[in-house]
Amino acid sequence: MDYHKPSTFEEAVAIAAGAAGTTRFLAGGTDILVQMRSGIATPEVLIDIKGIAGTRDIVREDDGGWCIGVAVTGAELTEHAEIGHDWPGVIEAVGLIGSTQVQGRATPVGNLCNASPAADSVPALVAAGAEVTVQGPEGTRRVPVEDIPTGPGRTSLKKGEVVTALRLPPRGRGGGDAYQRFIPRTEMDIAVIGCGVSLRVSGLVITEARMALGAVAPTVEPVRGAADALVGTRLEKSALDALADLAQAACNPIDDKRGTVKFRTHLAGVYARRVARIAYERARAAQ
Amino acid sequence: MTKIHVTARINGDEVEFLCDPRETMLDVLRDRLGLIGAKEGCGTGDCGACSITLDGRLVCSCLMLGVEAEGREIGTVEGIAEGENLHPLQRKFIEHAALQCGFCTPGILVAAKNLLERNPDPSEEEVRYWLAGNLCRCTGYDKIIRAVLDAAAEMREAS
Amino acid sequence: MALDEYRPQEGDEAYEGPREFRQVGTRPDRPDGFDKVTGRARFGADMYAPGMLHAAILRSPHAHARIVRLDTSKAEALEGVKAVVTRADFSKNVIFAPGTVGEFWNILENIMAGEKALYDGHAVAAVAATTPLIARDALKLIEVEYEILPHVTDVDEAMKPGAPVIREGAADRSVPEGMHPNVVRYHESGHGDVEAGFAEADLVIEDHFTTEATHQGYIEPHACLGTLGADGKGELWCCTQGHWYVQKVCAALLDLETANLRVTASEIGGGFGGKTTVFIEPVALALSRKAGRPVKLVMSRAEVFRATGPTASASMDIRIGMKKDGTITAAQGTFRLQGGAFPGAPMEFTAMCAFACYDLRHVRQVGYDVMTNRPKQAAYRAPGSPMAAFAVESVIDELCNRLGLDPIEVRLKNAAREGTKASYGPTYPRIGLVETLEAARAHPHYAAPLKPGQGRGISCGFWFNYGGETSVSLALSEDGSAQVMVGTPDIGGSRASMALMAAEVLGIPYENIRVTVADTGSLGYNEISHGSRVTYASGLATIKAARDAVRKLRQRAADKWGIDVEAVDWVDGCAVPSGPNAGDFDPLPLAEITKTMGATGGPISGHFEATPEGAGVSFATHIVDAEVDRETGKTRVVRYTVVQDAGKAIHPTYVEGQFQGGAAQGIGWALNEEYIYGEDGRLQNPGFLDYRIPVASDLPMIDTVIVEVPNPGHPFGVRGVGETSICPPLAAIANAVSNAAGVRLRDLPMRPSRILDELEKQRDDA
Amino acid sequence: MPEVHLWSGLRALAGGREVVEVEGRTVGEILDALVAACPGLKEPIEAGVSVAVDGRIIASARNEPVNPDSEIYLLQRLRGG
Repeated sequence: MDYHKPSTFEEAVAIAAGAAGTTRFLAGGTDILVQMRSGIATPEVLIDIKGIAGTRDIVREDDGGWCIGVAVTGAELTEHAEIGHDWPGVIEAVGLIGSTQVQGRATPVGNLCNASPAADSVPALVAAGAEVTVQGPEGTRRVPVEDIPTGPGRTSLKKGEVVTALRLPPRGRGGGDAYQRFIPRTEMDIAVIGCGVSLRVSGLVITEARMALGAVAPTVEPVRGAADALVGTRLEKSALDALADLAQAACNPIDDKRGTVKFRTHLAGVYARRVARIAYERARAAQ
Repeated sequence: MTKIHVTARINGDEVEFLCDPRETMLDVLRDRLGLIGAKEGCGTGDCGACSITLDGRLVCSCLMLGVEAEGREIGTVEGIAEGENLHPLQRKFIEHAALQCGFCTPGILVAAKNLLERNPDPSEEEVRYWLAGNLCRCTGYDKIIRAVLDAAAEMREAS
Repeated sequence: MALDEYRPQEGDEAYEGPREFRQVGTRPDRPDGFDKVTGRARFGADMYAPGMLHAAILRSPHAHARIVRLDTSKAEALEGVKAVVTRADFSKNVIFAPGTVGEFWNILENIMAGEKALYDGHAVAAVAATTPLIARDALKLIEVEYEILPHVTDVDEAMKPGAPVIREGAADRSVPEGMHPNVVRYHESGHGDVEAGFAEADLVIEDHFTTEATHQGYIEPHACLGTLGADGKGELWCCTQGHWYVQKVCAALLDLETANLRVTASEIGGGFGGKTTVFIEPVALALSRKAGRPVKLVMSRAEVFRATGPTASASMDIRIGMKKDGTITAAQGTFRLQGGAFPGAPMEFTAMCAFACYDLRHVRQVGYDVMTNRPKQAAYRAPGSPMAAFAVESVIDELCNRLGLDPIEVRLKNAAREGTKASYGPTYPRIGLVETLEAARAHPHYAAPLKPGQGRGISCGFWFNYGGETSVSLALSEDGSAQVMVGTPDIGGSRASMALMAAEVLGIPYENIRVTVADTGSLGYNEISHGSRVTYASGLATIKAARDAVRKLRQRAADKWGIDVEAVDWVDGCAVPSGPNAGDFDPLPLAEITKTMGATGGPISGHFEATPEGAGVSFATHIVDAEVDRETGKTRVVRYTVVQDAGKAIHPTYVEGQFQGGAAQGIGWALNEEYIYGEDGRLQNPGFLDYRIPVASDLPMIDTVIVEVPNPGHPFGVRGVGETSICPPLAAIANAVSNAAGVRLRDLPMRPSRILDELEKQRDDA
Repeated sequence: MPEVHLWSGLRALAGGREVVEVEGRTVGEILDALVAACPGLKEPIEAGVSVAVDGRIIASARNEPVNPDSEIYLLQRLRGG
């Protein structure tokens, strides 16, 4: 395995574009090192991007949105007061990734690029409408987070492409988001299902709504009809019922050691209700 | 395979080592530097027995490559006591019998010390969640939690 | 000095009656605490030797396959590889025999496959190389051609006609005619006429229960460092619960003279029974012999799960009859346990423990030991008993609920006492079940109000406890301090208990005693640290060895004073005249005697070698409150109390620790821990991520009550405490869930989806 | 004469008997007499059995006294965790 530690993204892209064999970018390493230790995969080329300027920064942008460096860890994000005020759901999702120790290393961008359907941060990021900037041999582009994973362990990133930053949109008035997952223990488990909801309200009425579910399909995907079910409602029982039905209908899970199709589908409905209620309360409080 | 030269500061001392880029920090600590306090319980970040601090941040040394230590400050269980004086956490772990086999103990001490540096007055629930990544199979955690809370109280009184 | 001075005292383990202890029962710091909080303690993987090689093991990815071809030549040719071993490098003299009689053959076959790979993870070959990375790379160069065979991993499936046969001829003569060849041992016991008993009952409940295999889950993977010369002499450092056993097994598997292999037990990072057997040590030694260099072999966590012993899984049928007043009229149980691809599932203990808590006129239990394509089971804390308690105590709870009876009162009504004929045959001497039930009933927990959604469960549990072959040596130093050498590895603080008992007898401060776990070359034979035997048996031997030394100390005083040794007493660490007639002498402290021991007759030591026989059986009663989320099926344990009979708690803090640890393991077994096999027979969850042992945030504080009903078979009344604590939790939690949610879980673990399914059935029925 | 109760696995080796009456004043004499009466029991007894005499489990002490009315059970040797 060749280890590289470039100091610019241009250099990183050049190394990756020219590399022969399996290439991985190293940020927190909490997935790659597990794969190496378990004998699942040892990359031939490993590119450590933590030496690149700005990758450790959390910056509020001019429009009020956030630019999060690709090497920013979960712990750094959860300790950042302002971003947690804007996007509590995203931050609580990031904070659920692994143990305290894992939080000290793991990054949300790594969580995204590992492309696990059960990644905790991703449903919250999708609900929030987050994007990443991607740099490659062909230039730079902005991509919605939901377009990065294409299947378990697979991404839409092309050879030589690297994510250079994570961007959260400006929160604005009356916005609230939330994320919860179901796990058998209280910590240290992979989500059996995860649910992220982001809402905006005007008074008591929902004006915008996005929801995404994790661990119920090959990739984390937005539940497209969430807005139709919620916008214009005050999250009455009928709205919650409609949302739960939508969530269950969006499920295309598998039976595996962590849960059955039936169990996951059931939980999707339970968590759609629970998480929407929290997001609604937060949105109302943020007016 | 080419080895890489790394310079780091460990428990306050500057150390240099050569390592294969595939080697984890845990491998380096144990096999190259003779610091056997950090243990490998799983190698995959699930048990916390290899806990160290990296620039003051709690991490699993099994989830970090040795080469990533370049220029960084690392703390291990060997650096917790000051000379012959045990840290209050170490004393309270002995006093409360917060260890049975003692294998998870170094990792738990490193993690608990890091907690108390950030939060000198944690609740029981905060201690339990902070330490959720440190598996102990012997104690049922009861005496560990009590020892951490007691050490925190003593440290608050002393400061 | 008469020769018999050096003969250890035989027998006489009787309880010596209540007494005032000076040291026993106090809570001093453990002697090895400093090393363990500073990172200095050396565990299995913490030893390094000059010129040391690193080993790795190639394991079968198939559940059941014939090894058609095994070619190691490419691995051997890799730069840095120094030796490769396969089954051919082990003894040809270890003989196959049916049942558990051929246990050495079973161990050999388990640690290195012969003609067939019998489970996912079965070792096939091993490599020693100059670095761990090269060793791992070399494994990929070993070519194995497998002929995949049909497999079976479920106990009930494995007993059915047509199930794949793991090994013909493995059954011993206990198995009735007509059983599937995978049924390799059979047990039946009991007394009375159960059908007559059921006829007397007002309510009979019969139910089927299952428990999945669980792993001991010690955090330290198996590790060893071995060196073995072509001269047949070797040294071995390893984490084990019993290094004499390791010595014996390695010698047999490698055709060595036992005494030529010296084994040192490292500090041990948990065992719970899983380190009572041998997995890697002979492999490291075989590699060392071939390479001519020391070899270190450390298992990965995945290897621990795939290829060391989990406990057996069980399929059980229980039938119990009860009168309206709560009297149990008859009880019957059938216990089918699978223990992997070898005989040895502890079904006889399951059967014998099942009804051991109760005084029954009519009881019958049957056990089957069944082989499957899974790793060879190993002992796990009260092996066999927790699953039986789960099934039996669940049925008793259900009977109590349906008859409207208090679960503690019913258990008290039927509780076994001194003089009760145990369900497994013998008559009980003094035992403490009633006392644990009474203490549980009196505990504030039992009367505390519950919140909505919560339920309370109680359960009793039983374990035999054990004595076993034990040697202890105690040597006094000139300054009056004492070294105690024991042969039972210290798994959970036993050095402290030994030091307390020695200090009590010698009458010197606890701090003046150093307890060492001796290697096999430094002490006589010691059986494994198992069966909750250490504080009982090594403790008894320590007391006896200390008394042996005290007798010699008294003799020196007698010599000095010119009186008969019988006229010298030992009081508070001093020789004193036994009465006015003995003479008027000032007390002679121990250190005064040892200061001149070289000139007054030579070194003073005490020894004891025997097999203590009086390990008293032990009972516990647990109370647990659980809360069930009816939307997700998730259970949270909100309050837990352990009440257990310790006989006499030598170091109460470590007794509490055993109670709490057993309860926590039981909670894991009840709720989330399980071996999950895929259709392909491969283990799906060989890691702590998906093999879910309880984490700190899962558990409440675990309250403890130490009951002390002295064991008639120990001078101080000690009973083992390590194992019984894992027996009640499974049923206690199932009973709490039943009372919280109104659903009865008969299959473990009670994972959320199972509870949800039961809740759904409950709704459909309503 | 003391009655010795055999665990079920031994019964096939003792002509199907669950209880065997043998003469003996100690555990050792009882075991020897058992093997004399049922030679099939030699192997398991040598491999190690636990003997419960009046409720006390005796793992190995051959000199433990036995009374004519003692209750004797042969049990499999324990393996704990």
